[in-house]
Amino acid sequence: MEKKRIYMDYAATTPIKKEVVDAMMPYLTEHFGNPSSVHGFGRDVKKAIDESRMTIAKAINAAPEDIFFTGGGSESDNMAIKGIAFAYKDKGNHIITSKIEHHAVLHTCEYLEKHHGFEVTYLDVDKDGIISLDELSAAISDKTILITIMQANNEIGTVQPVKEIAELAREKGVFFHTDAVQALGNIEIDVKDMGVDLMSFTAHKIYGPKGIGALYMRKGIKLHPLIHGGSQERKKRAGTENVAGIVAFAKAVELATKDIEGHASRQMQLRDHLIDSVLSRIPHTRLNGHRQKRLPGNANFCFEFIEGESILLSLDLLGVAASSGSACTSGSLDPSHVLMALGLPHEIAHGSLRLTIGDMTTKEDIDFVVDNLERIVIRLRELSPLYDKFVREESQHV
Amino acid sequence: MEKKRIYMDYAATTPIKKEVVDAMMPYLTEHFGNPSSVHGFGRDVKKAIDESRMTIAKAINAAPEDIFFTGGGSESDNMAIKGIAFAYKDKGNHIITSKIEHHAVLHTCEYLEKHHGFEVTYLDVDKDGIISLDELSAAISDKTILITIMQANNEIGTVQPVKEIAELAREKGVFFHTDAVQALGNIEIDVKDMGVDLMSFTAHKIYGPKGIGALYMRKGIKLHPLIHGGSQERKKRAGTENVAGIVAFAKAVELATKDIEGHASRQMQLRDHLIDSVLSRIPHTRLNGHRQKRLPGNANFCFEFIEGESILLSLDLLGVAASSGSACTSGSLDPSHVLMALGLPHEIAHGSLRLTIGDMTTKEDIDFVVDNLERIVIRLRELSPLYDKFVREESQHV
Amino acid sequence: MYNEKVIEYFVHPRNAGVLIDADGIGEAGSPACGDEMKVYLKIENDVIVDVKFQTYGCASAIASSSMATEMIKGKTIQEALAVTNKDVINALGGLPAPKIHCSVLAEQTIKRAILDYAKKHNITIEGIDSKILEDDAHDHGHDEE
Amino acid sequence: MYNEKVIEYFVHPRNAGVLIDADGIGEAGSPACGDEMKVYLKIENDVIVDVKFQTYGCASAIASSSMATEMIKGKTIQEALAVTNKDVINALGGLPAPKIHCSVLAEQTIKRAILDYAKKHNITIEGIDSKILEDDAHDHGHDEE
Ligand SMILES: Cc1ncc(COP(=O)(O)O)c(C=O)c1O
Ligand SMILES: Cc1ncc(COP(=O)(O)O)c(C=O)c1O
Repeated sequence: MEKKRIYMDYAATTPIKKEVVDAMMPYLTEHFGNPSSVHGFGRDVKKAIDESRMTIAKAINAAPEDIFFTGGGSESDNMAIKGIAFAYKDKGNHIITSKIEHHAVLHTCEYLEKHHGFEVTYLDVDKDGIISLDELSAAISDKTILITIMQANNEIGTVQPVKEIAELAREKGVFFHTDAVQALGNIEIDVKDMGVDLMSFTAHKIYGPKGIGALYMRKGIKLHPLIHGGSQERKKRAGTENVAGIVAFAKAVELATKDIEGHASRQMQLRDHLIDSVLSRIPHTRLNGHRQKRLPGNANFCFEFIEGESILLSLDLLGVAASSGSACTSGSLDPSHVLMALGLPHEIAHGSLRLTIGDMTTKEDIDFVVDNLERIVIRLRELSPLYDKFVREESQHV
Repeated sequence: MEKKRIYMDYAATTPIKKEVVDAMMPYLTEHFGNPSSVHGFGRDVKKAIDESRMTIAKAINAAPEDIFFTGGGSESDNMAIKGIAFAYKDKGNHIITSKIEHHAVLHTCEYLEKHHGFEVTYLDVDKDGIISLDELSAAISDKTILITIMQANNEIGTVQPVKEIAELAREKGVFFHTDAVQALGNIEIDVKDMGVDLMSFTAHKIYGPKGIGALYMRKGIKLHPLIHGGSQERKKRAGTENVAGIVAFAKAVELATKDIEGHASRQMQLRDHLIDSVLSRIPHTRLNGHRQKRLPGNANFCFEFIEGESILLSLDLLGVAASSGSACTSGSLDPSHVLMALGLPHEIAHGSLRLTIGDMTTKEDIDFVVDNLERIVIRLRELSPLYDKFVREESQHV
Repeated sequence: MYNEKVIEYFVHPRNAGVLIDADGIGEAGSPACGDEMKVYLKIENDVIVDVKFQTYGCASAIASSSMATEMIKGKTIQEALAVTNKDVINALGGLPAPKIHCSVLAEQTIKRAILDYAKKHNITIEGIDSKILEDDAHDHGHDEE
Repeated sequence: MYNEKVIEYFVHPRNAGVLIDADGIGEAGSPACGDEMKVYLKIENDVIVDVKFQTYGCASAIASSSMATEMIKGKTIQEALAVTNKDVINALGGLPAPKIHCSVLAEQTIKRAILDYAKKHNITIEGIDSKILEDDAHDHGHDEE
């Protein structure tokens, strides 16, 4: 059996680009100073941080002083949500989010609900995973201080109408945070045009290293820091800066945003080829998420009668990396909350497979994966009592 | 003028050792998977994290599952203090700390006091910067849930009697957290023997990279996570792991703890040479912190009649990196809270200079620094109206 | 994640399929939970002369049912009843902790198939722990926050 | 952090020292605040013929006082009074934001020295903003949390 190494899990994390590693290396070697130090060793690296901040700010049309570096997307989400909640709780204790948020948002909201007296509305999504602006509007009350709805979903790739949400939030005087971890590099981001107040990012989804992210926060917002201490990041996020990570992040942002349109159209072409091939060749398969309003590199399927992890492992044995929203991968029993929010029955949701495409993906990779996926699905269905039952019932109807 | 590059600011941060960079490189290149992924790309790096956790656990005599990776020392401090405070607030709302803690501890306590209904006792220290066990004991009440006192101070290097504090805390049924950021690698750490409940570490003070740290937390403690989200770090700290950072941290810990005694005695010899030279050659100079109970690489002086930043800059112009607790370096007006807690008058505290020694420091470096320091102090005193006044008053007494 | 033996039994499962003329059939699990097993027994003179299984589920569910059926093939009913989920795990060289329930499911399915045979043939069989037959291998407990 | 001009004036300060026979002496700042300046003026026919300074403080305090004294040397009292902290900053090619107060201190010290001269010689001088003389260059405001 031919053993390849085909990575189709770019939504989980990405390889680091060579330019990015090259950019960070000096800050892991000779330029090691603490940016808070006044001496030359420190000024050196302080300058690198300032420049990185400017690069990232420019890429999303923000002011440099509105960019706060964090330890990743989860920290950014926590910083935004807890920070706003604690700072503005005198104004109100109500937060609105959606049922398909990343756990960094969802569990943070649940925590505030359970332990700090907040009330949270979890908006439903339609069958494609998109929230309803009317429901959002109806959910806003006098007590609402924050709306947090992701720009693009990590599992099913669905893109939300953030600009419209921002408008609604502004009208009602409510802060709007959006988790743009999956959107960065895939969708043009202009914080001014979009009108968002806070936005989370992470480097490792755009060919940068893990453990470095950022929060965009519009001027005039005074959140409570998540990490108190030294006066780094304008006193909003203490801790000696991850200088090498910051420089790498900036380089990754620069590369990822210099031709978003070209990148997206190339990805979409591959993705559509993948989706079309799978849907046409493998029966009893559905695509999860919106057919058009989705990330350019995201494909997410449910294969009826079989379970996702067994597909995953079969692909893994061929050297193909994918992901599944099946519970079996996480040790819990309920399948992904995102798939459940789409209204899928458990047994369908358990048969999900996410294939995400990135800069290194080729058409040959996709064809290899689809060929094998077809075989794998056939084999697992042959083993499945559910498929057997289905076939026997079908044949009775004929 | 001979321009060197002499780094004497190891307490601020350290260069990364080559072995450490080498260890992390594979995780910035080919081994890029997400440790939460079930496929081969993910299992690869999961294993590296497991091994790193074991290395660090072993170095401090902890169980691997008691080590939680964080984004650095400040995050560890915040995670410990806020996490315990929020989780155990039904038990009591009182926290005890000291006046010479790092801002990551101090500002966190102040925040809990100001915004979350906690009461905080800030223990005084004696003229050498050591807390009184009697005062600590007297401060503990029914409402006390946490004591947080650092193992070793970053400015003056003073080492606290943590084992005795831990004993007291255990007797009274109070959690004890200690910030061991400066202690790691300099003092033998055995969490079991010391009896601490929580302990903070960071990599960049022991020749590892910035932006990665750890919290040791004894089994049975259920703190509220600082960062909610995915189920990384046994659900206590969400976010895709900084894999390269973790591997680097483990390598740094391994190197830093393999011969602590040898390391410490070599540092102490250099440090004592530095302290003795400065005190004997430069009049009107005092040593801050305890002469014996201090970190092996720490020297902290006050030079009367002159201000610290001007000394710092003078050294910097020669290529020597040092640090000062003078307000002028931070843009605020009060000198370091640590020096003030020692009972030093403002004008003395403003004249402080910290020189910290590390693995790359040589006796030649120290001699070069002391020679120049002597000249610099003479020059700045010649400019100083305070010194002029002092000399004139002195001469009147003669 | 899985050892080579589990993978081998997942990739090349023994006894996969259906017995049309089965003497006893057992089912356990549910599609909603993500795994369901079905075991078919052919029994002659108290001996399991043939056995087949169908499994919907993850790799360890497939491997567990395959291994379990292999372990009871050619055995007497009493011998088959003595095979526990621990035996299955051991035979597989171990399973990851969150996958233990797959082996429980395999044991359960087999016992239910034997019980089905017993019922159909009006036989009373000692030693079937009725609790194992009733309980679901899953407990839907939730993680701590 | 500092530009080359500031460093030059810190390393090679002009007019450092004391004038024993000064006609006017001004002092501002305090050791507790981390900077104190003293300026000595020699004045002949309303012209500052000589000036010296002593400064306890950071590099920008030393550079500011040096630059300020240089700017008023050879000037008339009225010309000297017209020199503001902004002029000093400009002459130094800029100061970091947290160091602006050093230039204010320099202006203040010079004005106090001129006032001292005026008092000692019973002269009334127009144009000394008494506020500048009273206020402390520092405001002890605290950072936001
Ligand atoms: C004693 C002490 N605690 C905490 C910290 C904070 O660590 P980090 O900079 O990794 O957040 C430092 C150093 O910066 C320190 O010296
Ligand atoms: C939508 C979304 N938000 C947040 C995160 C968390 O980012 P990080 O892993 O950098 O903490 C991720 C990915 O892990 C994500 O996909």
